[in-house]
Amino acid sequence: MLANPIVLFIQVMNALSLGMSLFVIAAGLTLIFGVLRIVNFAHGAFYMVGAYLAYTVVQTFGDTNLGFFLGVAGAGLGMGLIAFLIERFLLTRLYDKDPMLQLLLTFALVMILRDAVRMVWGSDQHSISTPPALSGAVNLGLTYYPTYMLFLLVLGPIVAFALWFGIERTRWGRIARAARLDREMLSALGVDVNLVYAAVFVVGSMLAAIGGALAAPRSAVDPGMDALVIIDCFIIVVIGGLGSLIGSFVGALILGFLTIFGSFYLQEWVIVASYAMMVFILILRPWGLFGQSDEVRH
Amino acid sequence: MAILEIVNLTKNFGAFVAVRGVTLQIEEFATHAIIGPNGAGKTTLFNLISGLASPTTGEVWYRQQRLARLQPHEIVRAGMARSFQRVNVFSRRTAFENVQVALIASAGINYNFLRNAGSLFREEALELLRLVRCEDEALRRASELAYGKQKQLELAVALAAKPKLLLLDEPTAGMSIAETKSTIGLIKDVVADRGLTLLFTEHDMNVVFEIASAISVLHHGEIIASGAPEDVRKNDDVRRVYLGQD
Amino acid sequence: MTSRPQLIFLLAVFAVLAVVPFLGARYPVELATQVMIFSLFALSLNVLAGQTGNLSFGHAAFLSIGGYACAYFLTRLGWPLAVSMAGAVIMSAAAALIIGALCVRLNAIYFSMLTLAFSMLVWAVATKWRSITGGDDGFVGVDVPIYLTNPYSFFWFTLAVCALSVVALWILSASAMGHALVAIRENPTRASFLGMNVKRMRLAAFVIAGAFAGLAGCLLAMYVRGMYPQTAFWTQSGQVIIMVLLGGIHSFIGPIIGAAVLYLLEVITEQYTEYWSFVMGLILLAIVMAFPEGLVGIFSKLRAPRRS
Amino acid sequence: MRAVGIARVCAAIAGAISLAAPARAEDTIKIGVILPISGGAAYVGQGIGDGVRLAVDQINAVGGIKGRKLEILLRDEMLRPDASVAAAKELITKDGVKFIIGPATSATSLAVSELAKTEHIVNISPSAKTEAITGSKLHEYIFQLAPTTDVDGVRSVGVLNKIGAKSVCFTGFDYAYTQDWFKAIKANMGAIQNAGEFLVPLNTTDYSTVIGQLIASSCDTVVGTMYGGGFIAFVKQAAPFGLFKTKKLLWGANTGDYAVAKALGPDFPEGVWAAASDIWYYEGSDAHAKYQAALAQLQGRKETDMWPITGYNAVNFLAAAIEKAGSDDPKAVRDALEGLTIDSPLGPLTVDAKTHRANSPEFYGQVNSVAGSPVKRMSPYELVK
Repeated sequence: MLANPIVLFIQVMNALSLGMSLFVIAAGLTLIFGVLRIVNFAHGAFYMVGAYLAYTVVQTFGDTNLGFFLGVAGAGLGMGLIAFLIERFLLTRLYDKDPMLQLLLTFALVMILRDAVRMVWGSDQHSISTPPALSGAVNLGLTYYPTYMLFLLVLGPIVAFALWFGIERTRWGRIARAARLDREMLSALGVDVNLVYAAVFVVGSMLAAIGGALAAPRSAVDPGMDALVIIDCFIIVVIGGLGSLIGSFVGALILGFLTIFGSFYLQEWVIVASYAMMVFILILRPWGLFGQSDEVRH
Repeated sequence: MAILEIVNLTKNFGAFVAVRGVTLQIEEFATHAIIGPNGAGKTTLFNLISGLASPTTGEVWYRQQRLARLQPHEIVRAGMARSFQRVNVFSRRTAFENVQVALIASAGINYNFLRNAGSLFREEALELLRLVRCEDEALRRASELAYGKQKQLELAVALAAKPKLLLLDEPTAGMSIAETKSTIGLIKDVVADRGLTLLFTEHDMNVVFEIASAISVLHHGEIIASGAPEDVRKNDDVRRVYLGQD
Repeated sequence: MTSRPQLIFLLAVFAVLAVVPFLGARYPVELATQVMIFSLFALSLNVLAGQTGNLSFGHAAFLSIGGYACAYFLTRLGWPLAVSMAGAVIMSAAAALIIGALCVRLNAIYFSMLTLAFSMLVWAVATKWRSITGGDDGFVGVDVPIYLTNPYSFFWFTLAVCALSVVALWILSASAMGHALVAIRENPTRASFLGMNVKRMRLAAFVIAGAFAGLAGCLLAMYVRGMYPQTAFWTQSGQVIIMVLLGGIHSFIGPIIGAAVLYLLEVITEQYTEYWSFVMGLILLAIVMAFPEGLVGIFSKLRAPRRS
Repeated sequence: MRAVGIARVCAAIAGAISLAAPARAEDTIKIGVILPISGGAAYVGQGIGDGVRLAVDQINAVGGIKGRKLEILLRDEMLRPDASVAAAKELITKDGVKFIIGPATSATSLAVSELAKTEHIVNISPSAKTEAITGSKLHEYIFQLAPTTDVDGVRSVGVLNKIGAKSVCFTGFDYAYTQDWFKAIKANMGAIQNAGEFLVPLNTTDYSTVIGQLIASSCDTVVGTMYGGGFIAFVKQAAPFGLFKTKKLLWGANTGDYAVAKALGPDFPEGVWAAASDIWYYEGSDAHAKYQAALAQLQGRKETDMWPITGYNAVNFLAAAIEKAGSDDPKAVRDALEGLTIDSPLGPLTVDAKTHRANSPEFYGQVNSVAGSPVKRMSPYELVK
């Protein structure tokens, strides 16, 4: 069936679109790990909170273009605020403690947020419609393709570029990169490292929430949506290389292609294939495709 | 007869060459010092010999055994033990436990899951602690000991491996004058008593000339002179690049 | 890891457990059985986390492998109990040997991630391999030997298995190997320069941990009379990590306390509120924030040599 | 919220202390109810729980059963079979529960049924459809109310014939319900062509591939099983590709229900053939109207969902059986249940004495926009018995 160029084209586009929507979420996880060295198991829960926040905003402003983009923005800002509070009042007290405590904290956040969304939004299924401007399909010459998926496909590289620019080309980015390497040295130089940490955690969490809001028009908003996305994110950041932005970008594309073409050839067995791939890549290149190999082995 | 033979050893870190074509023989029972300015590649050379890093090219022979690319534990089993420039002990354990576990490893019973370790090698461990003058601190955590004591403890840990060749990376670094003095005496005694070959790096020239029977000078990763202390002291190159800067 | 106060504590725990069946109510017997199984599971993880310093994010894989193997041997193959249990332990140990050989080469977070990947692979296979595992419906109906169908006899059986396991792990912990493993946890580089093959020691610990997790899985399968893919899901691995970290990795009894506290809290909160996950999260948060040294710190004091 | 949490913890600790204390005086009949309360299927648990509450309230309002009131003990199944079993054990051994309603899904229901068998506890599975519950795993104490996949299969083929399907392709979550239902349809569909089966893992989030395969398939009708959030995601992803314009759709898994229709709103594809065990707009009987009004009051909305009726019937079966048996002895109640008939909101229901299955009817119809209704609903629909 893939011999048909139109079918092949659509599946390639699907893979790119899926990869890019996953990238937005995974980028946040890798950013937080890269600088704070925290494995944030709550990242999936942040994604879920983002989707719910977007739902509320859209309910308030209606299923309009404006409503949707306010929803995405609201998800980012709302989760950013929550993340800021988590960082200021909880995480910051654990930085110089055993890293195990940070892990426990993120587990606690998963448990709390899972029920918190039910307390606030109930147990019902919710859904956000695709905004009018992005619904339907556009003619790409070869075939029609859903506008919203095209939107996600284009958005991924933009987010990637923005993050790259922020990290590589701005003062804040330089500080964040330095904070990753040597925290004490930076504070000795008079940089408020805590603020850098807070900023990175907030930005990373916002990406999860924005990813959740962007996923909402293609999925349901329900209390179980966090459990599998976190594993997808782990697959991406791990095969890309922990802490590597470009790695996550490539990792997301790999997972996108694997999911789409894996489902094509393997149907429901794709589930085994994606974990087998993660295992395989980690065995061959434990530090991931773009990670640094120096701290992997003893 | 050479106990350790280093042949054309090179280590690159990317474009940076940390050790360049080092060829060196360490005679049995010698006390051989490697000196050189900071960044000369002394610690890298040690890491290559002891298996912590693997060389880009070149070989290391210990008696007729090829060492390069062996794992550290295999090299230790062959009869070589080392200390680190920055103290490297089990800091949450007591001094006694540090030496005890080293003895367990040395005896090769670290897979024995039935033998209670409570008072295993008690006498030997205390003996070693006495040797390095840490017997009073036996039950204190390593992290609570003074820096000099920790270095001495690490010497005991290294000796517990019952080495023939001992590598000491800056054995007196960070010590007070008194501690340095006592450590020099200690090292001399231990080497003589146990019939060891000693390879060490040191930045303190007094220590070097006090202990060393042979000296090699490392500069920018290369050996620029090697021989008896008096010869090296007189060597013009060494004077120029190394002693001259002092 | 081991110390006299802990030994006394363990003896006291077993003494209390031995009294439970005589309370006259069945529920405490059921609850104690569940807590024992999860304590054994947590204890098995601590062979890895506490003794070699590697935090596995996928330990539930071995719980489920042991459980499925046990269920399959007992029910489909009709093997006797002892053979089935031994078989289940061997299966999970063998799986741990293969998975471990690939994982112990890695450090810290990379080790954790690879173990997580393997456990999700086990989960996916358990979901798909319908002929053996029953797929997502699970392996329903395990043929437990008739003499263990009574909850009281199963309690005594579990108690005996757990007691023997605790004794075995205690001996290991106090042994030359146990000390060597602790040395590896604290400073793998130094340990390798004592002449220890760190990777192989880690692998040994990984296999031991997998074997005891498999044993716990076997008990779980018999107790629940079934085995399900969810047992291998990452949340189950997360739960046992919480148990171990809560109790403290530096002591032998820590994981037992952590497992008992967490499991009982969960059971109790669940009876009083549908938002049990929220309450459990808050409790965990409170412990993490209020005792930054954690229960870890409190319990490790038991271990540290005391001078009066 | 925090205060509530702390108060609950205090209560919990107090409860723990009283754990080993002897049970309170027996003046109520306790019914253990195990349902999904957390996670993606929480809406199902909410619905069934509402039905259980409504029935219990009504029975208690008229004095209970022979003067004894019913008491609900609700536990979360967490969609985990082992957790369901642990919850059931707690209910049985701590609270002395002799009757369990639930759990909701096939896997959890099978697990708890296994326990009911050994503990001799009456277990009514209200909503799970898998054959195995009263098929290969049938025992004396398990009763299944929802029509099984075999029944669904026959009824679905009726719909396929009605809409003139010539060739069907199958899609859905890869789990027991899907496989059982498809098997039953294939066994009964006669001349209708099978154009292929395209499954996805349970709880998949991206359906692009399978959507492409369905569009490329030669079938004229798609039979599918994604439910809840999965159905919502599938529909929203398939719509822009025009799947609903080119193929007819017959969907299982209670897609005719309020829950997904409400969530999807205008995005719900027009013309899907679906089923539901109850609909709020059924006007065929006074009994249903009365039930629906009471439920609407309990749920606080006019559009009630389909899940409550399963729990409602389960409680009423149990109550009638206890009444008939004249005791709450599980064995007597079990005997009473066999062949028992009750008047449900949708007419008389009977539990078959041999198969332990009830002849529950279901609504089949085509989901469409209906003037005056804020959500899409089945129109036309029929009650299939």
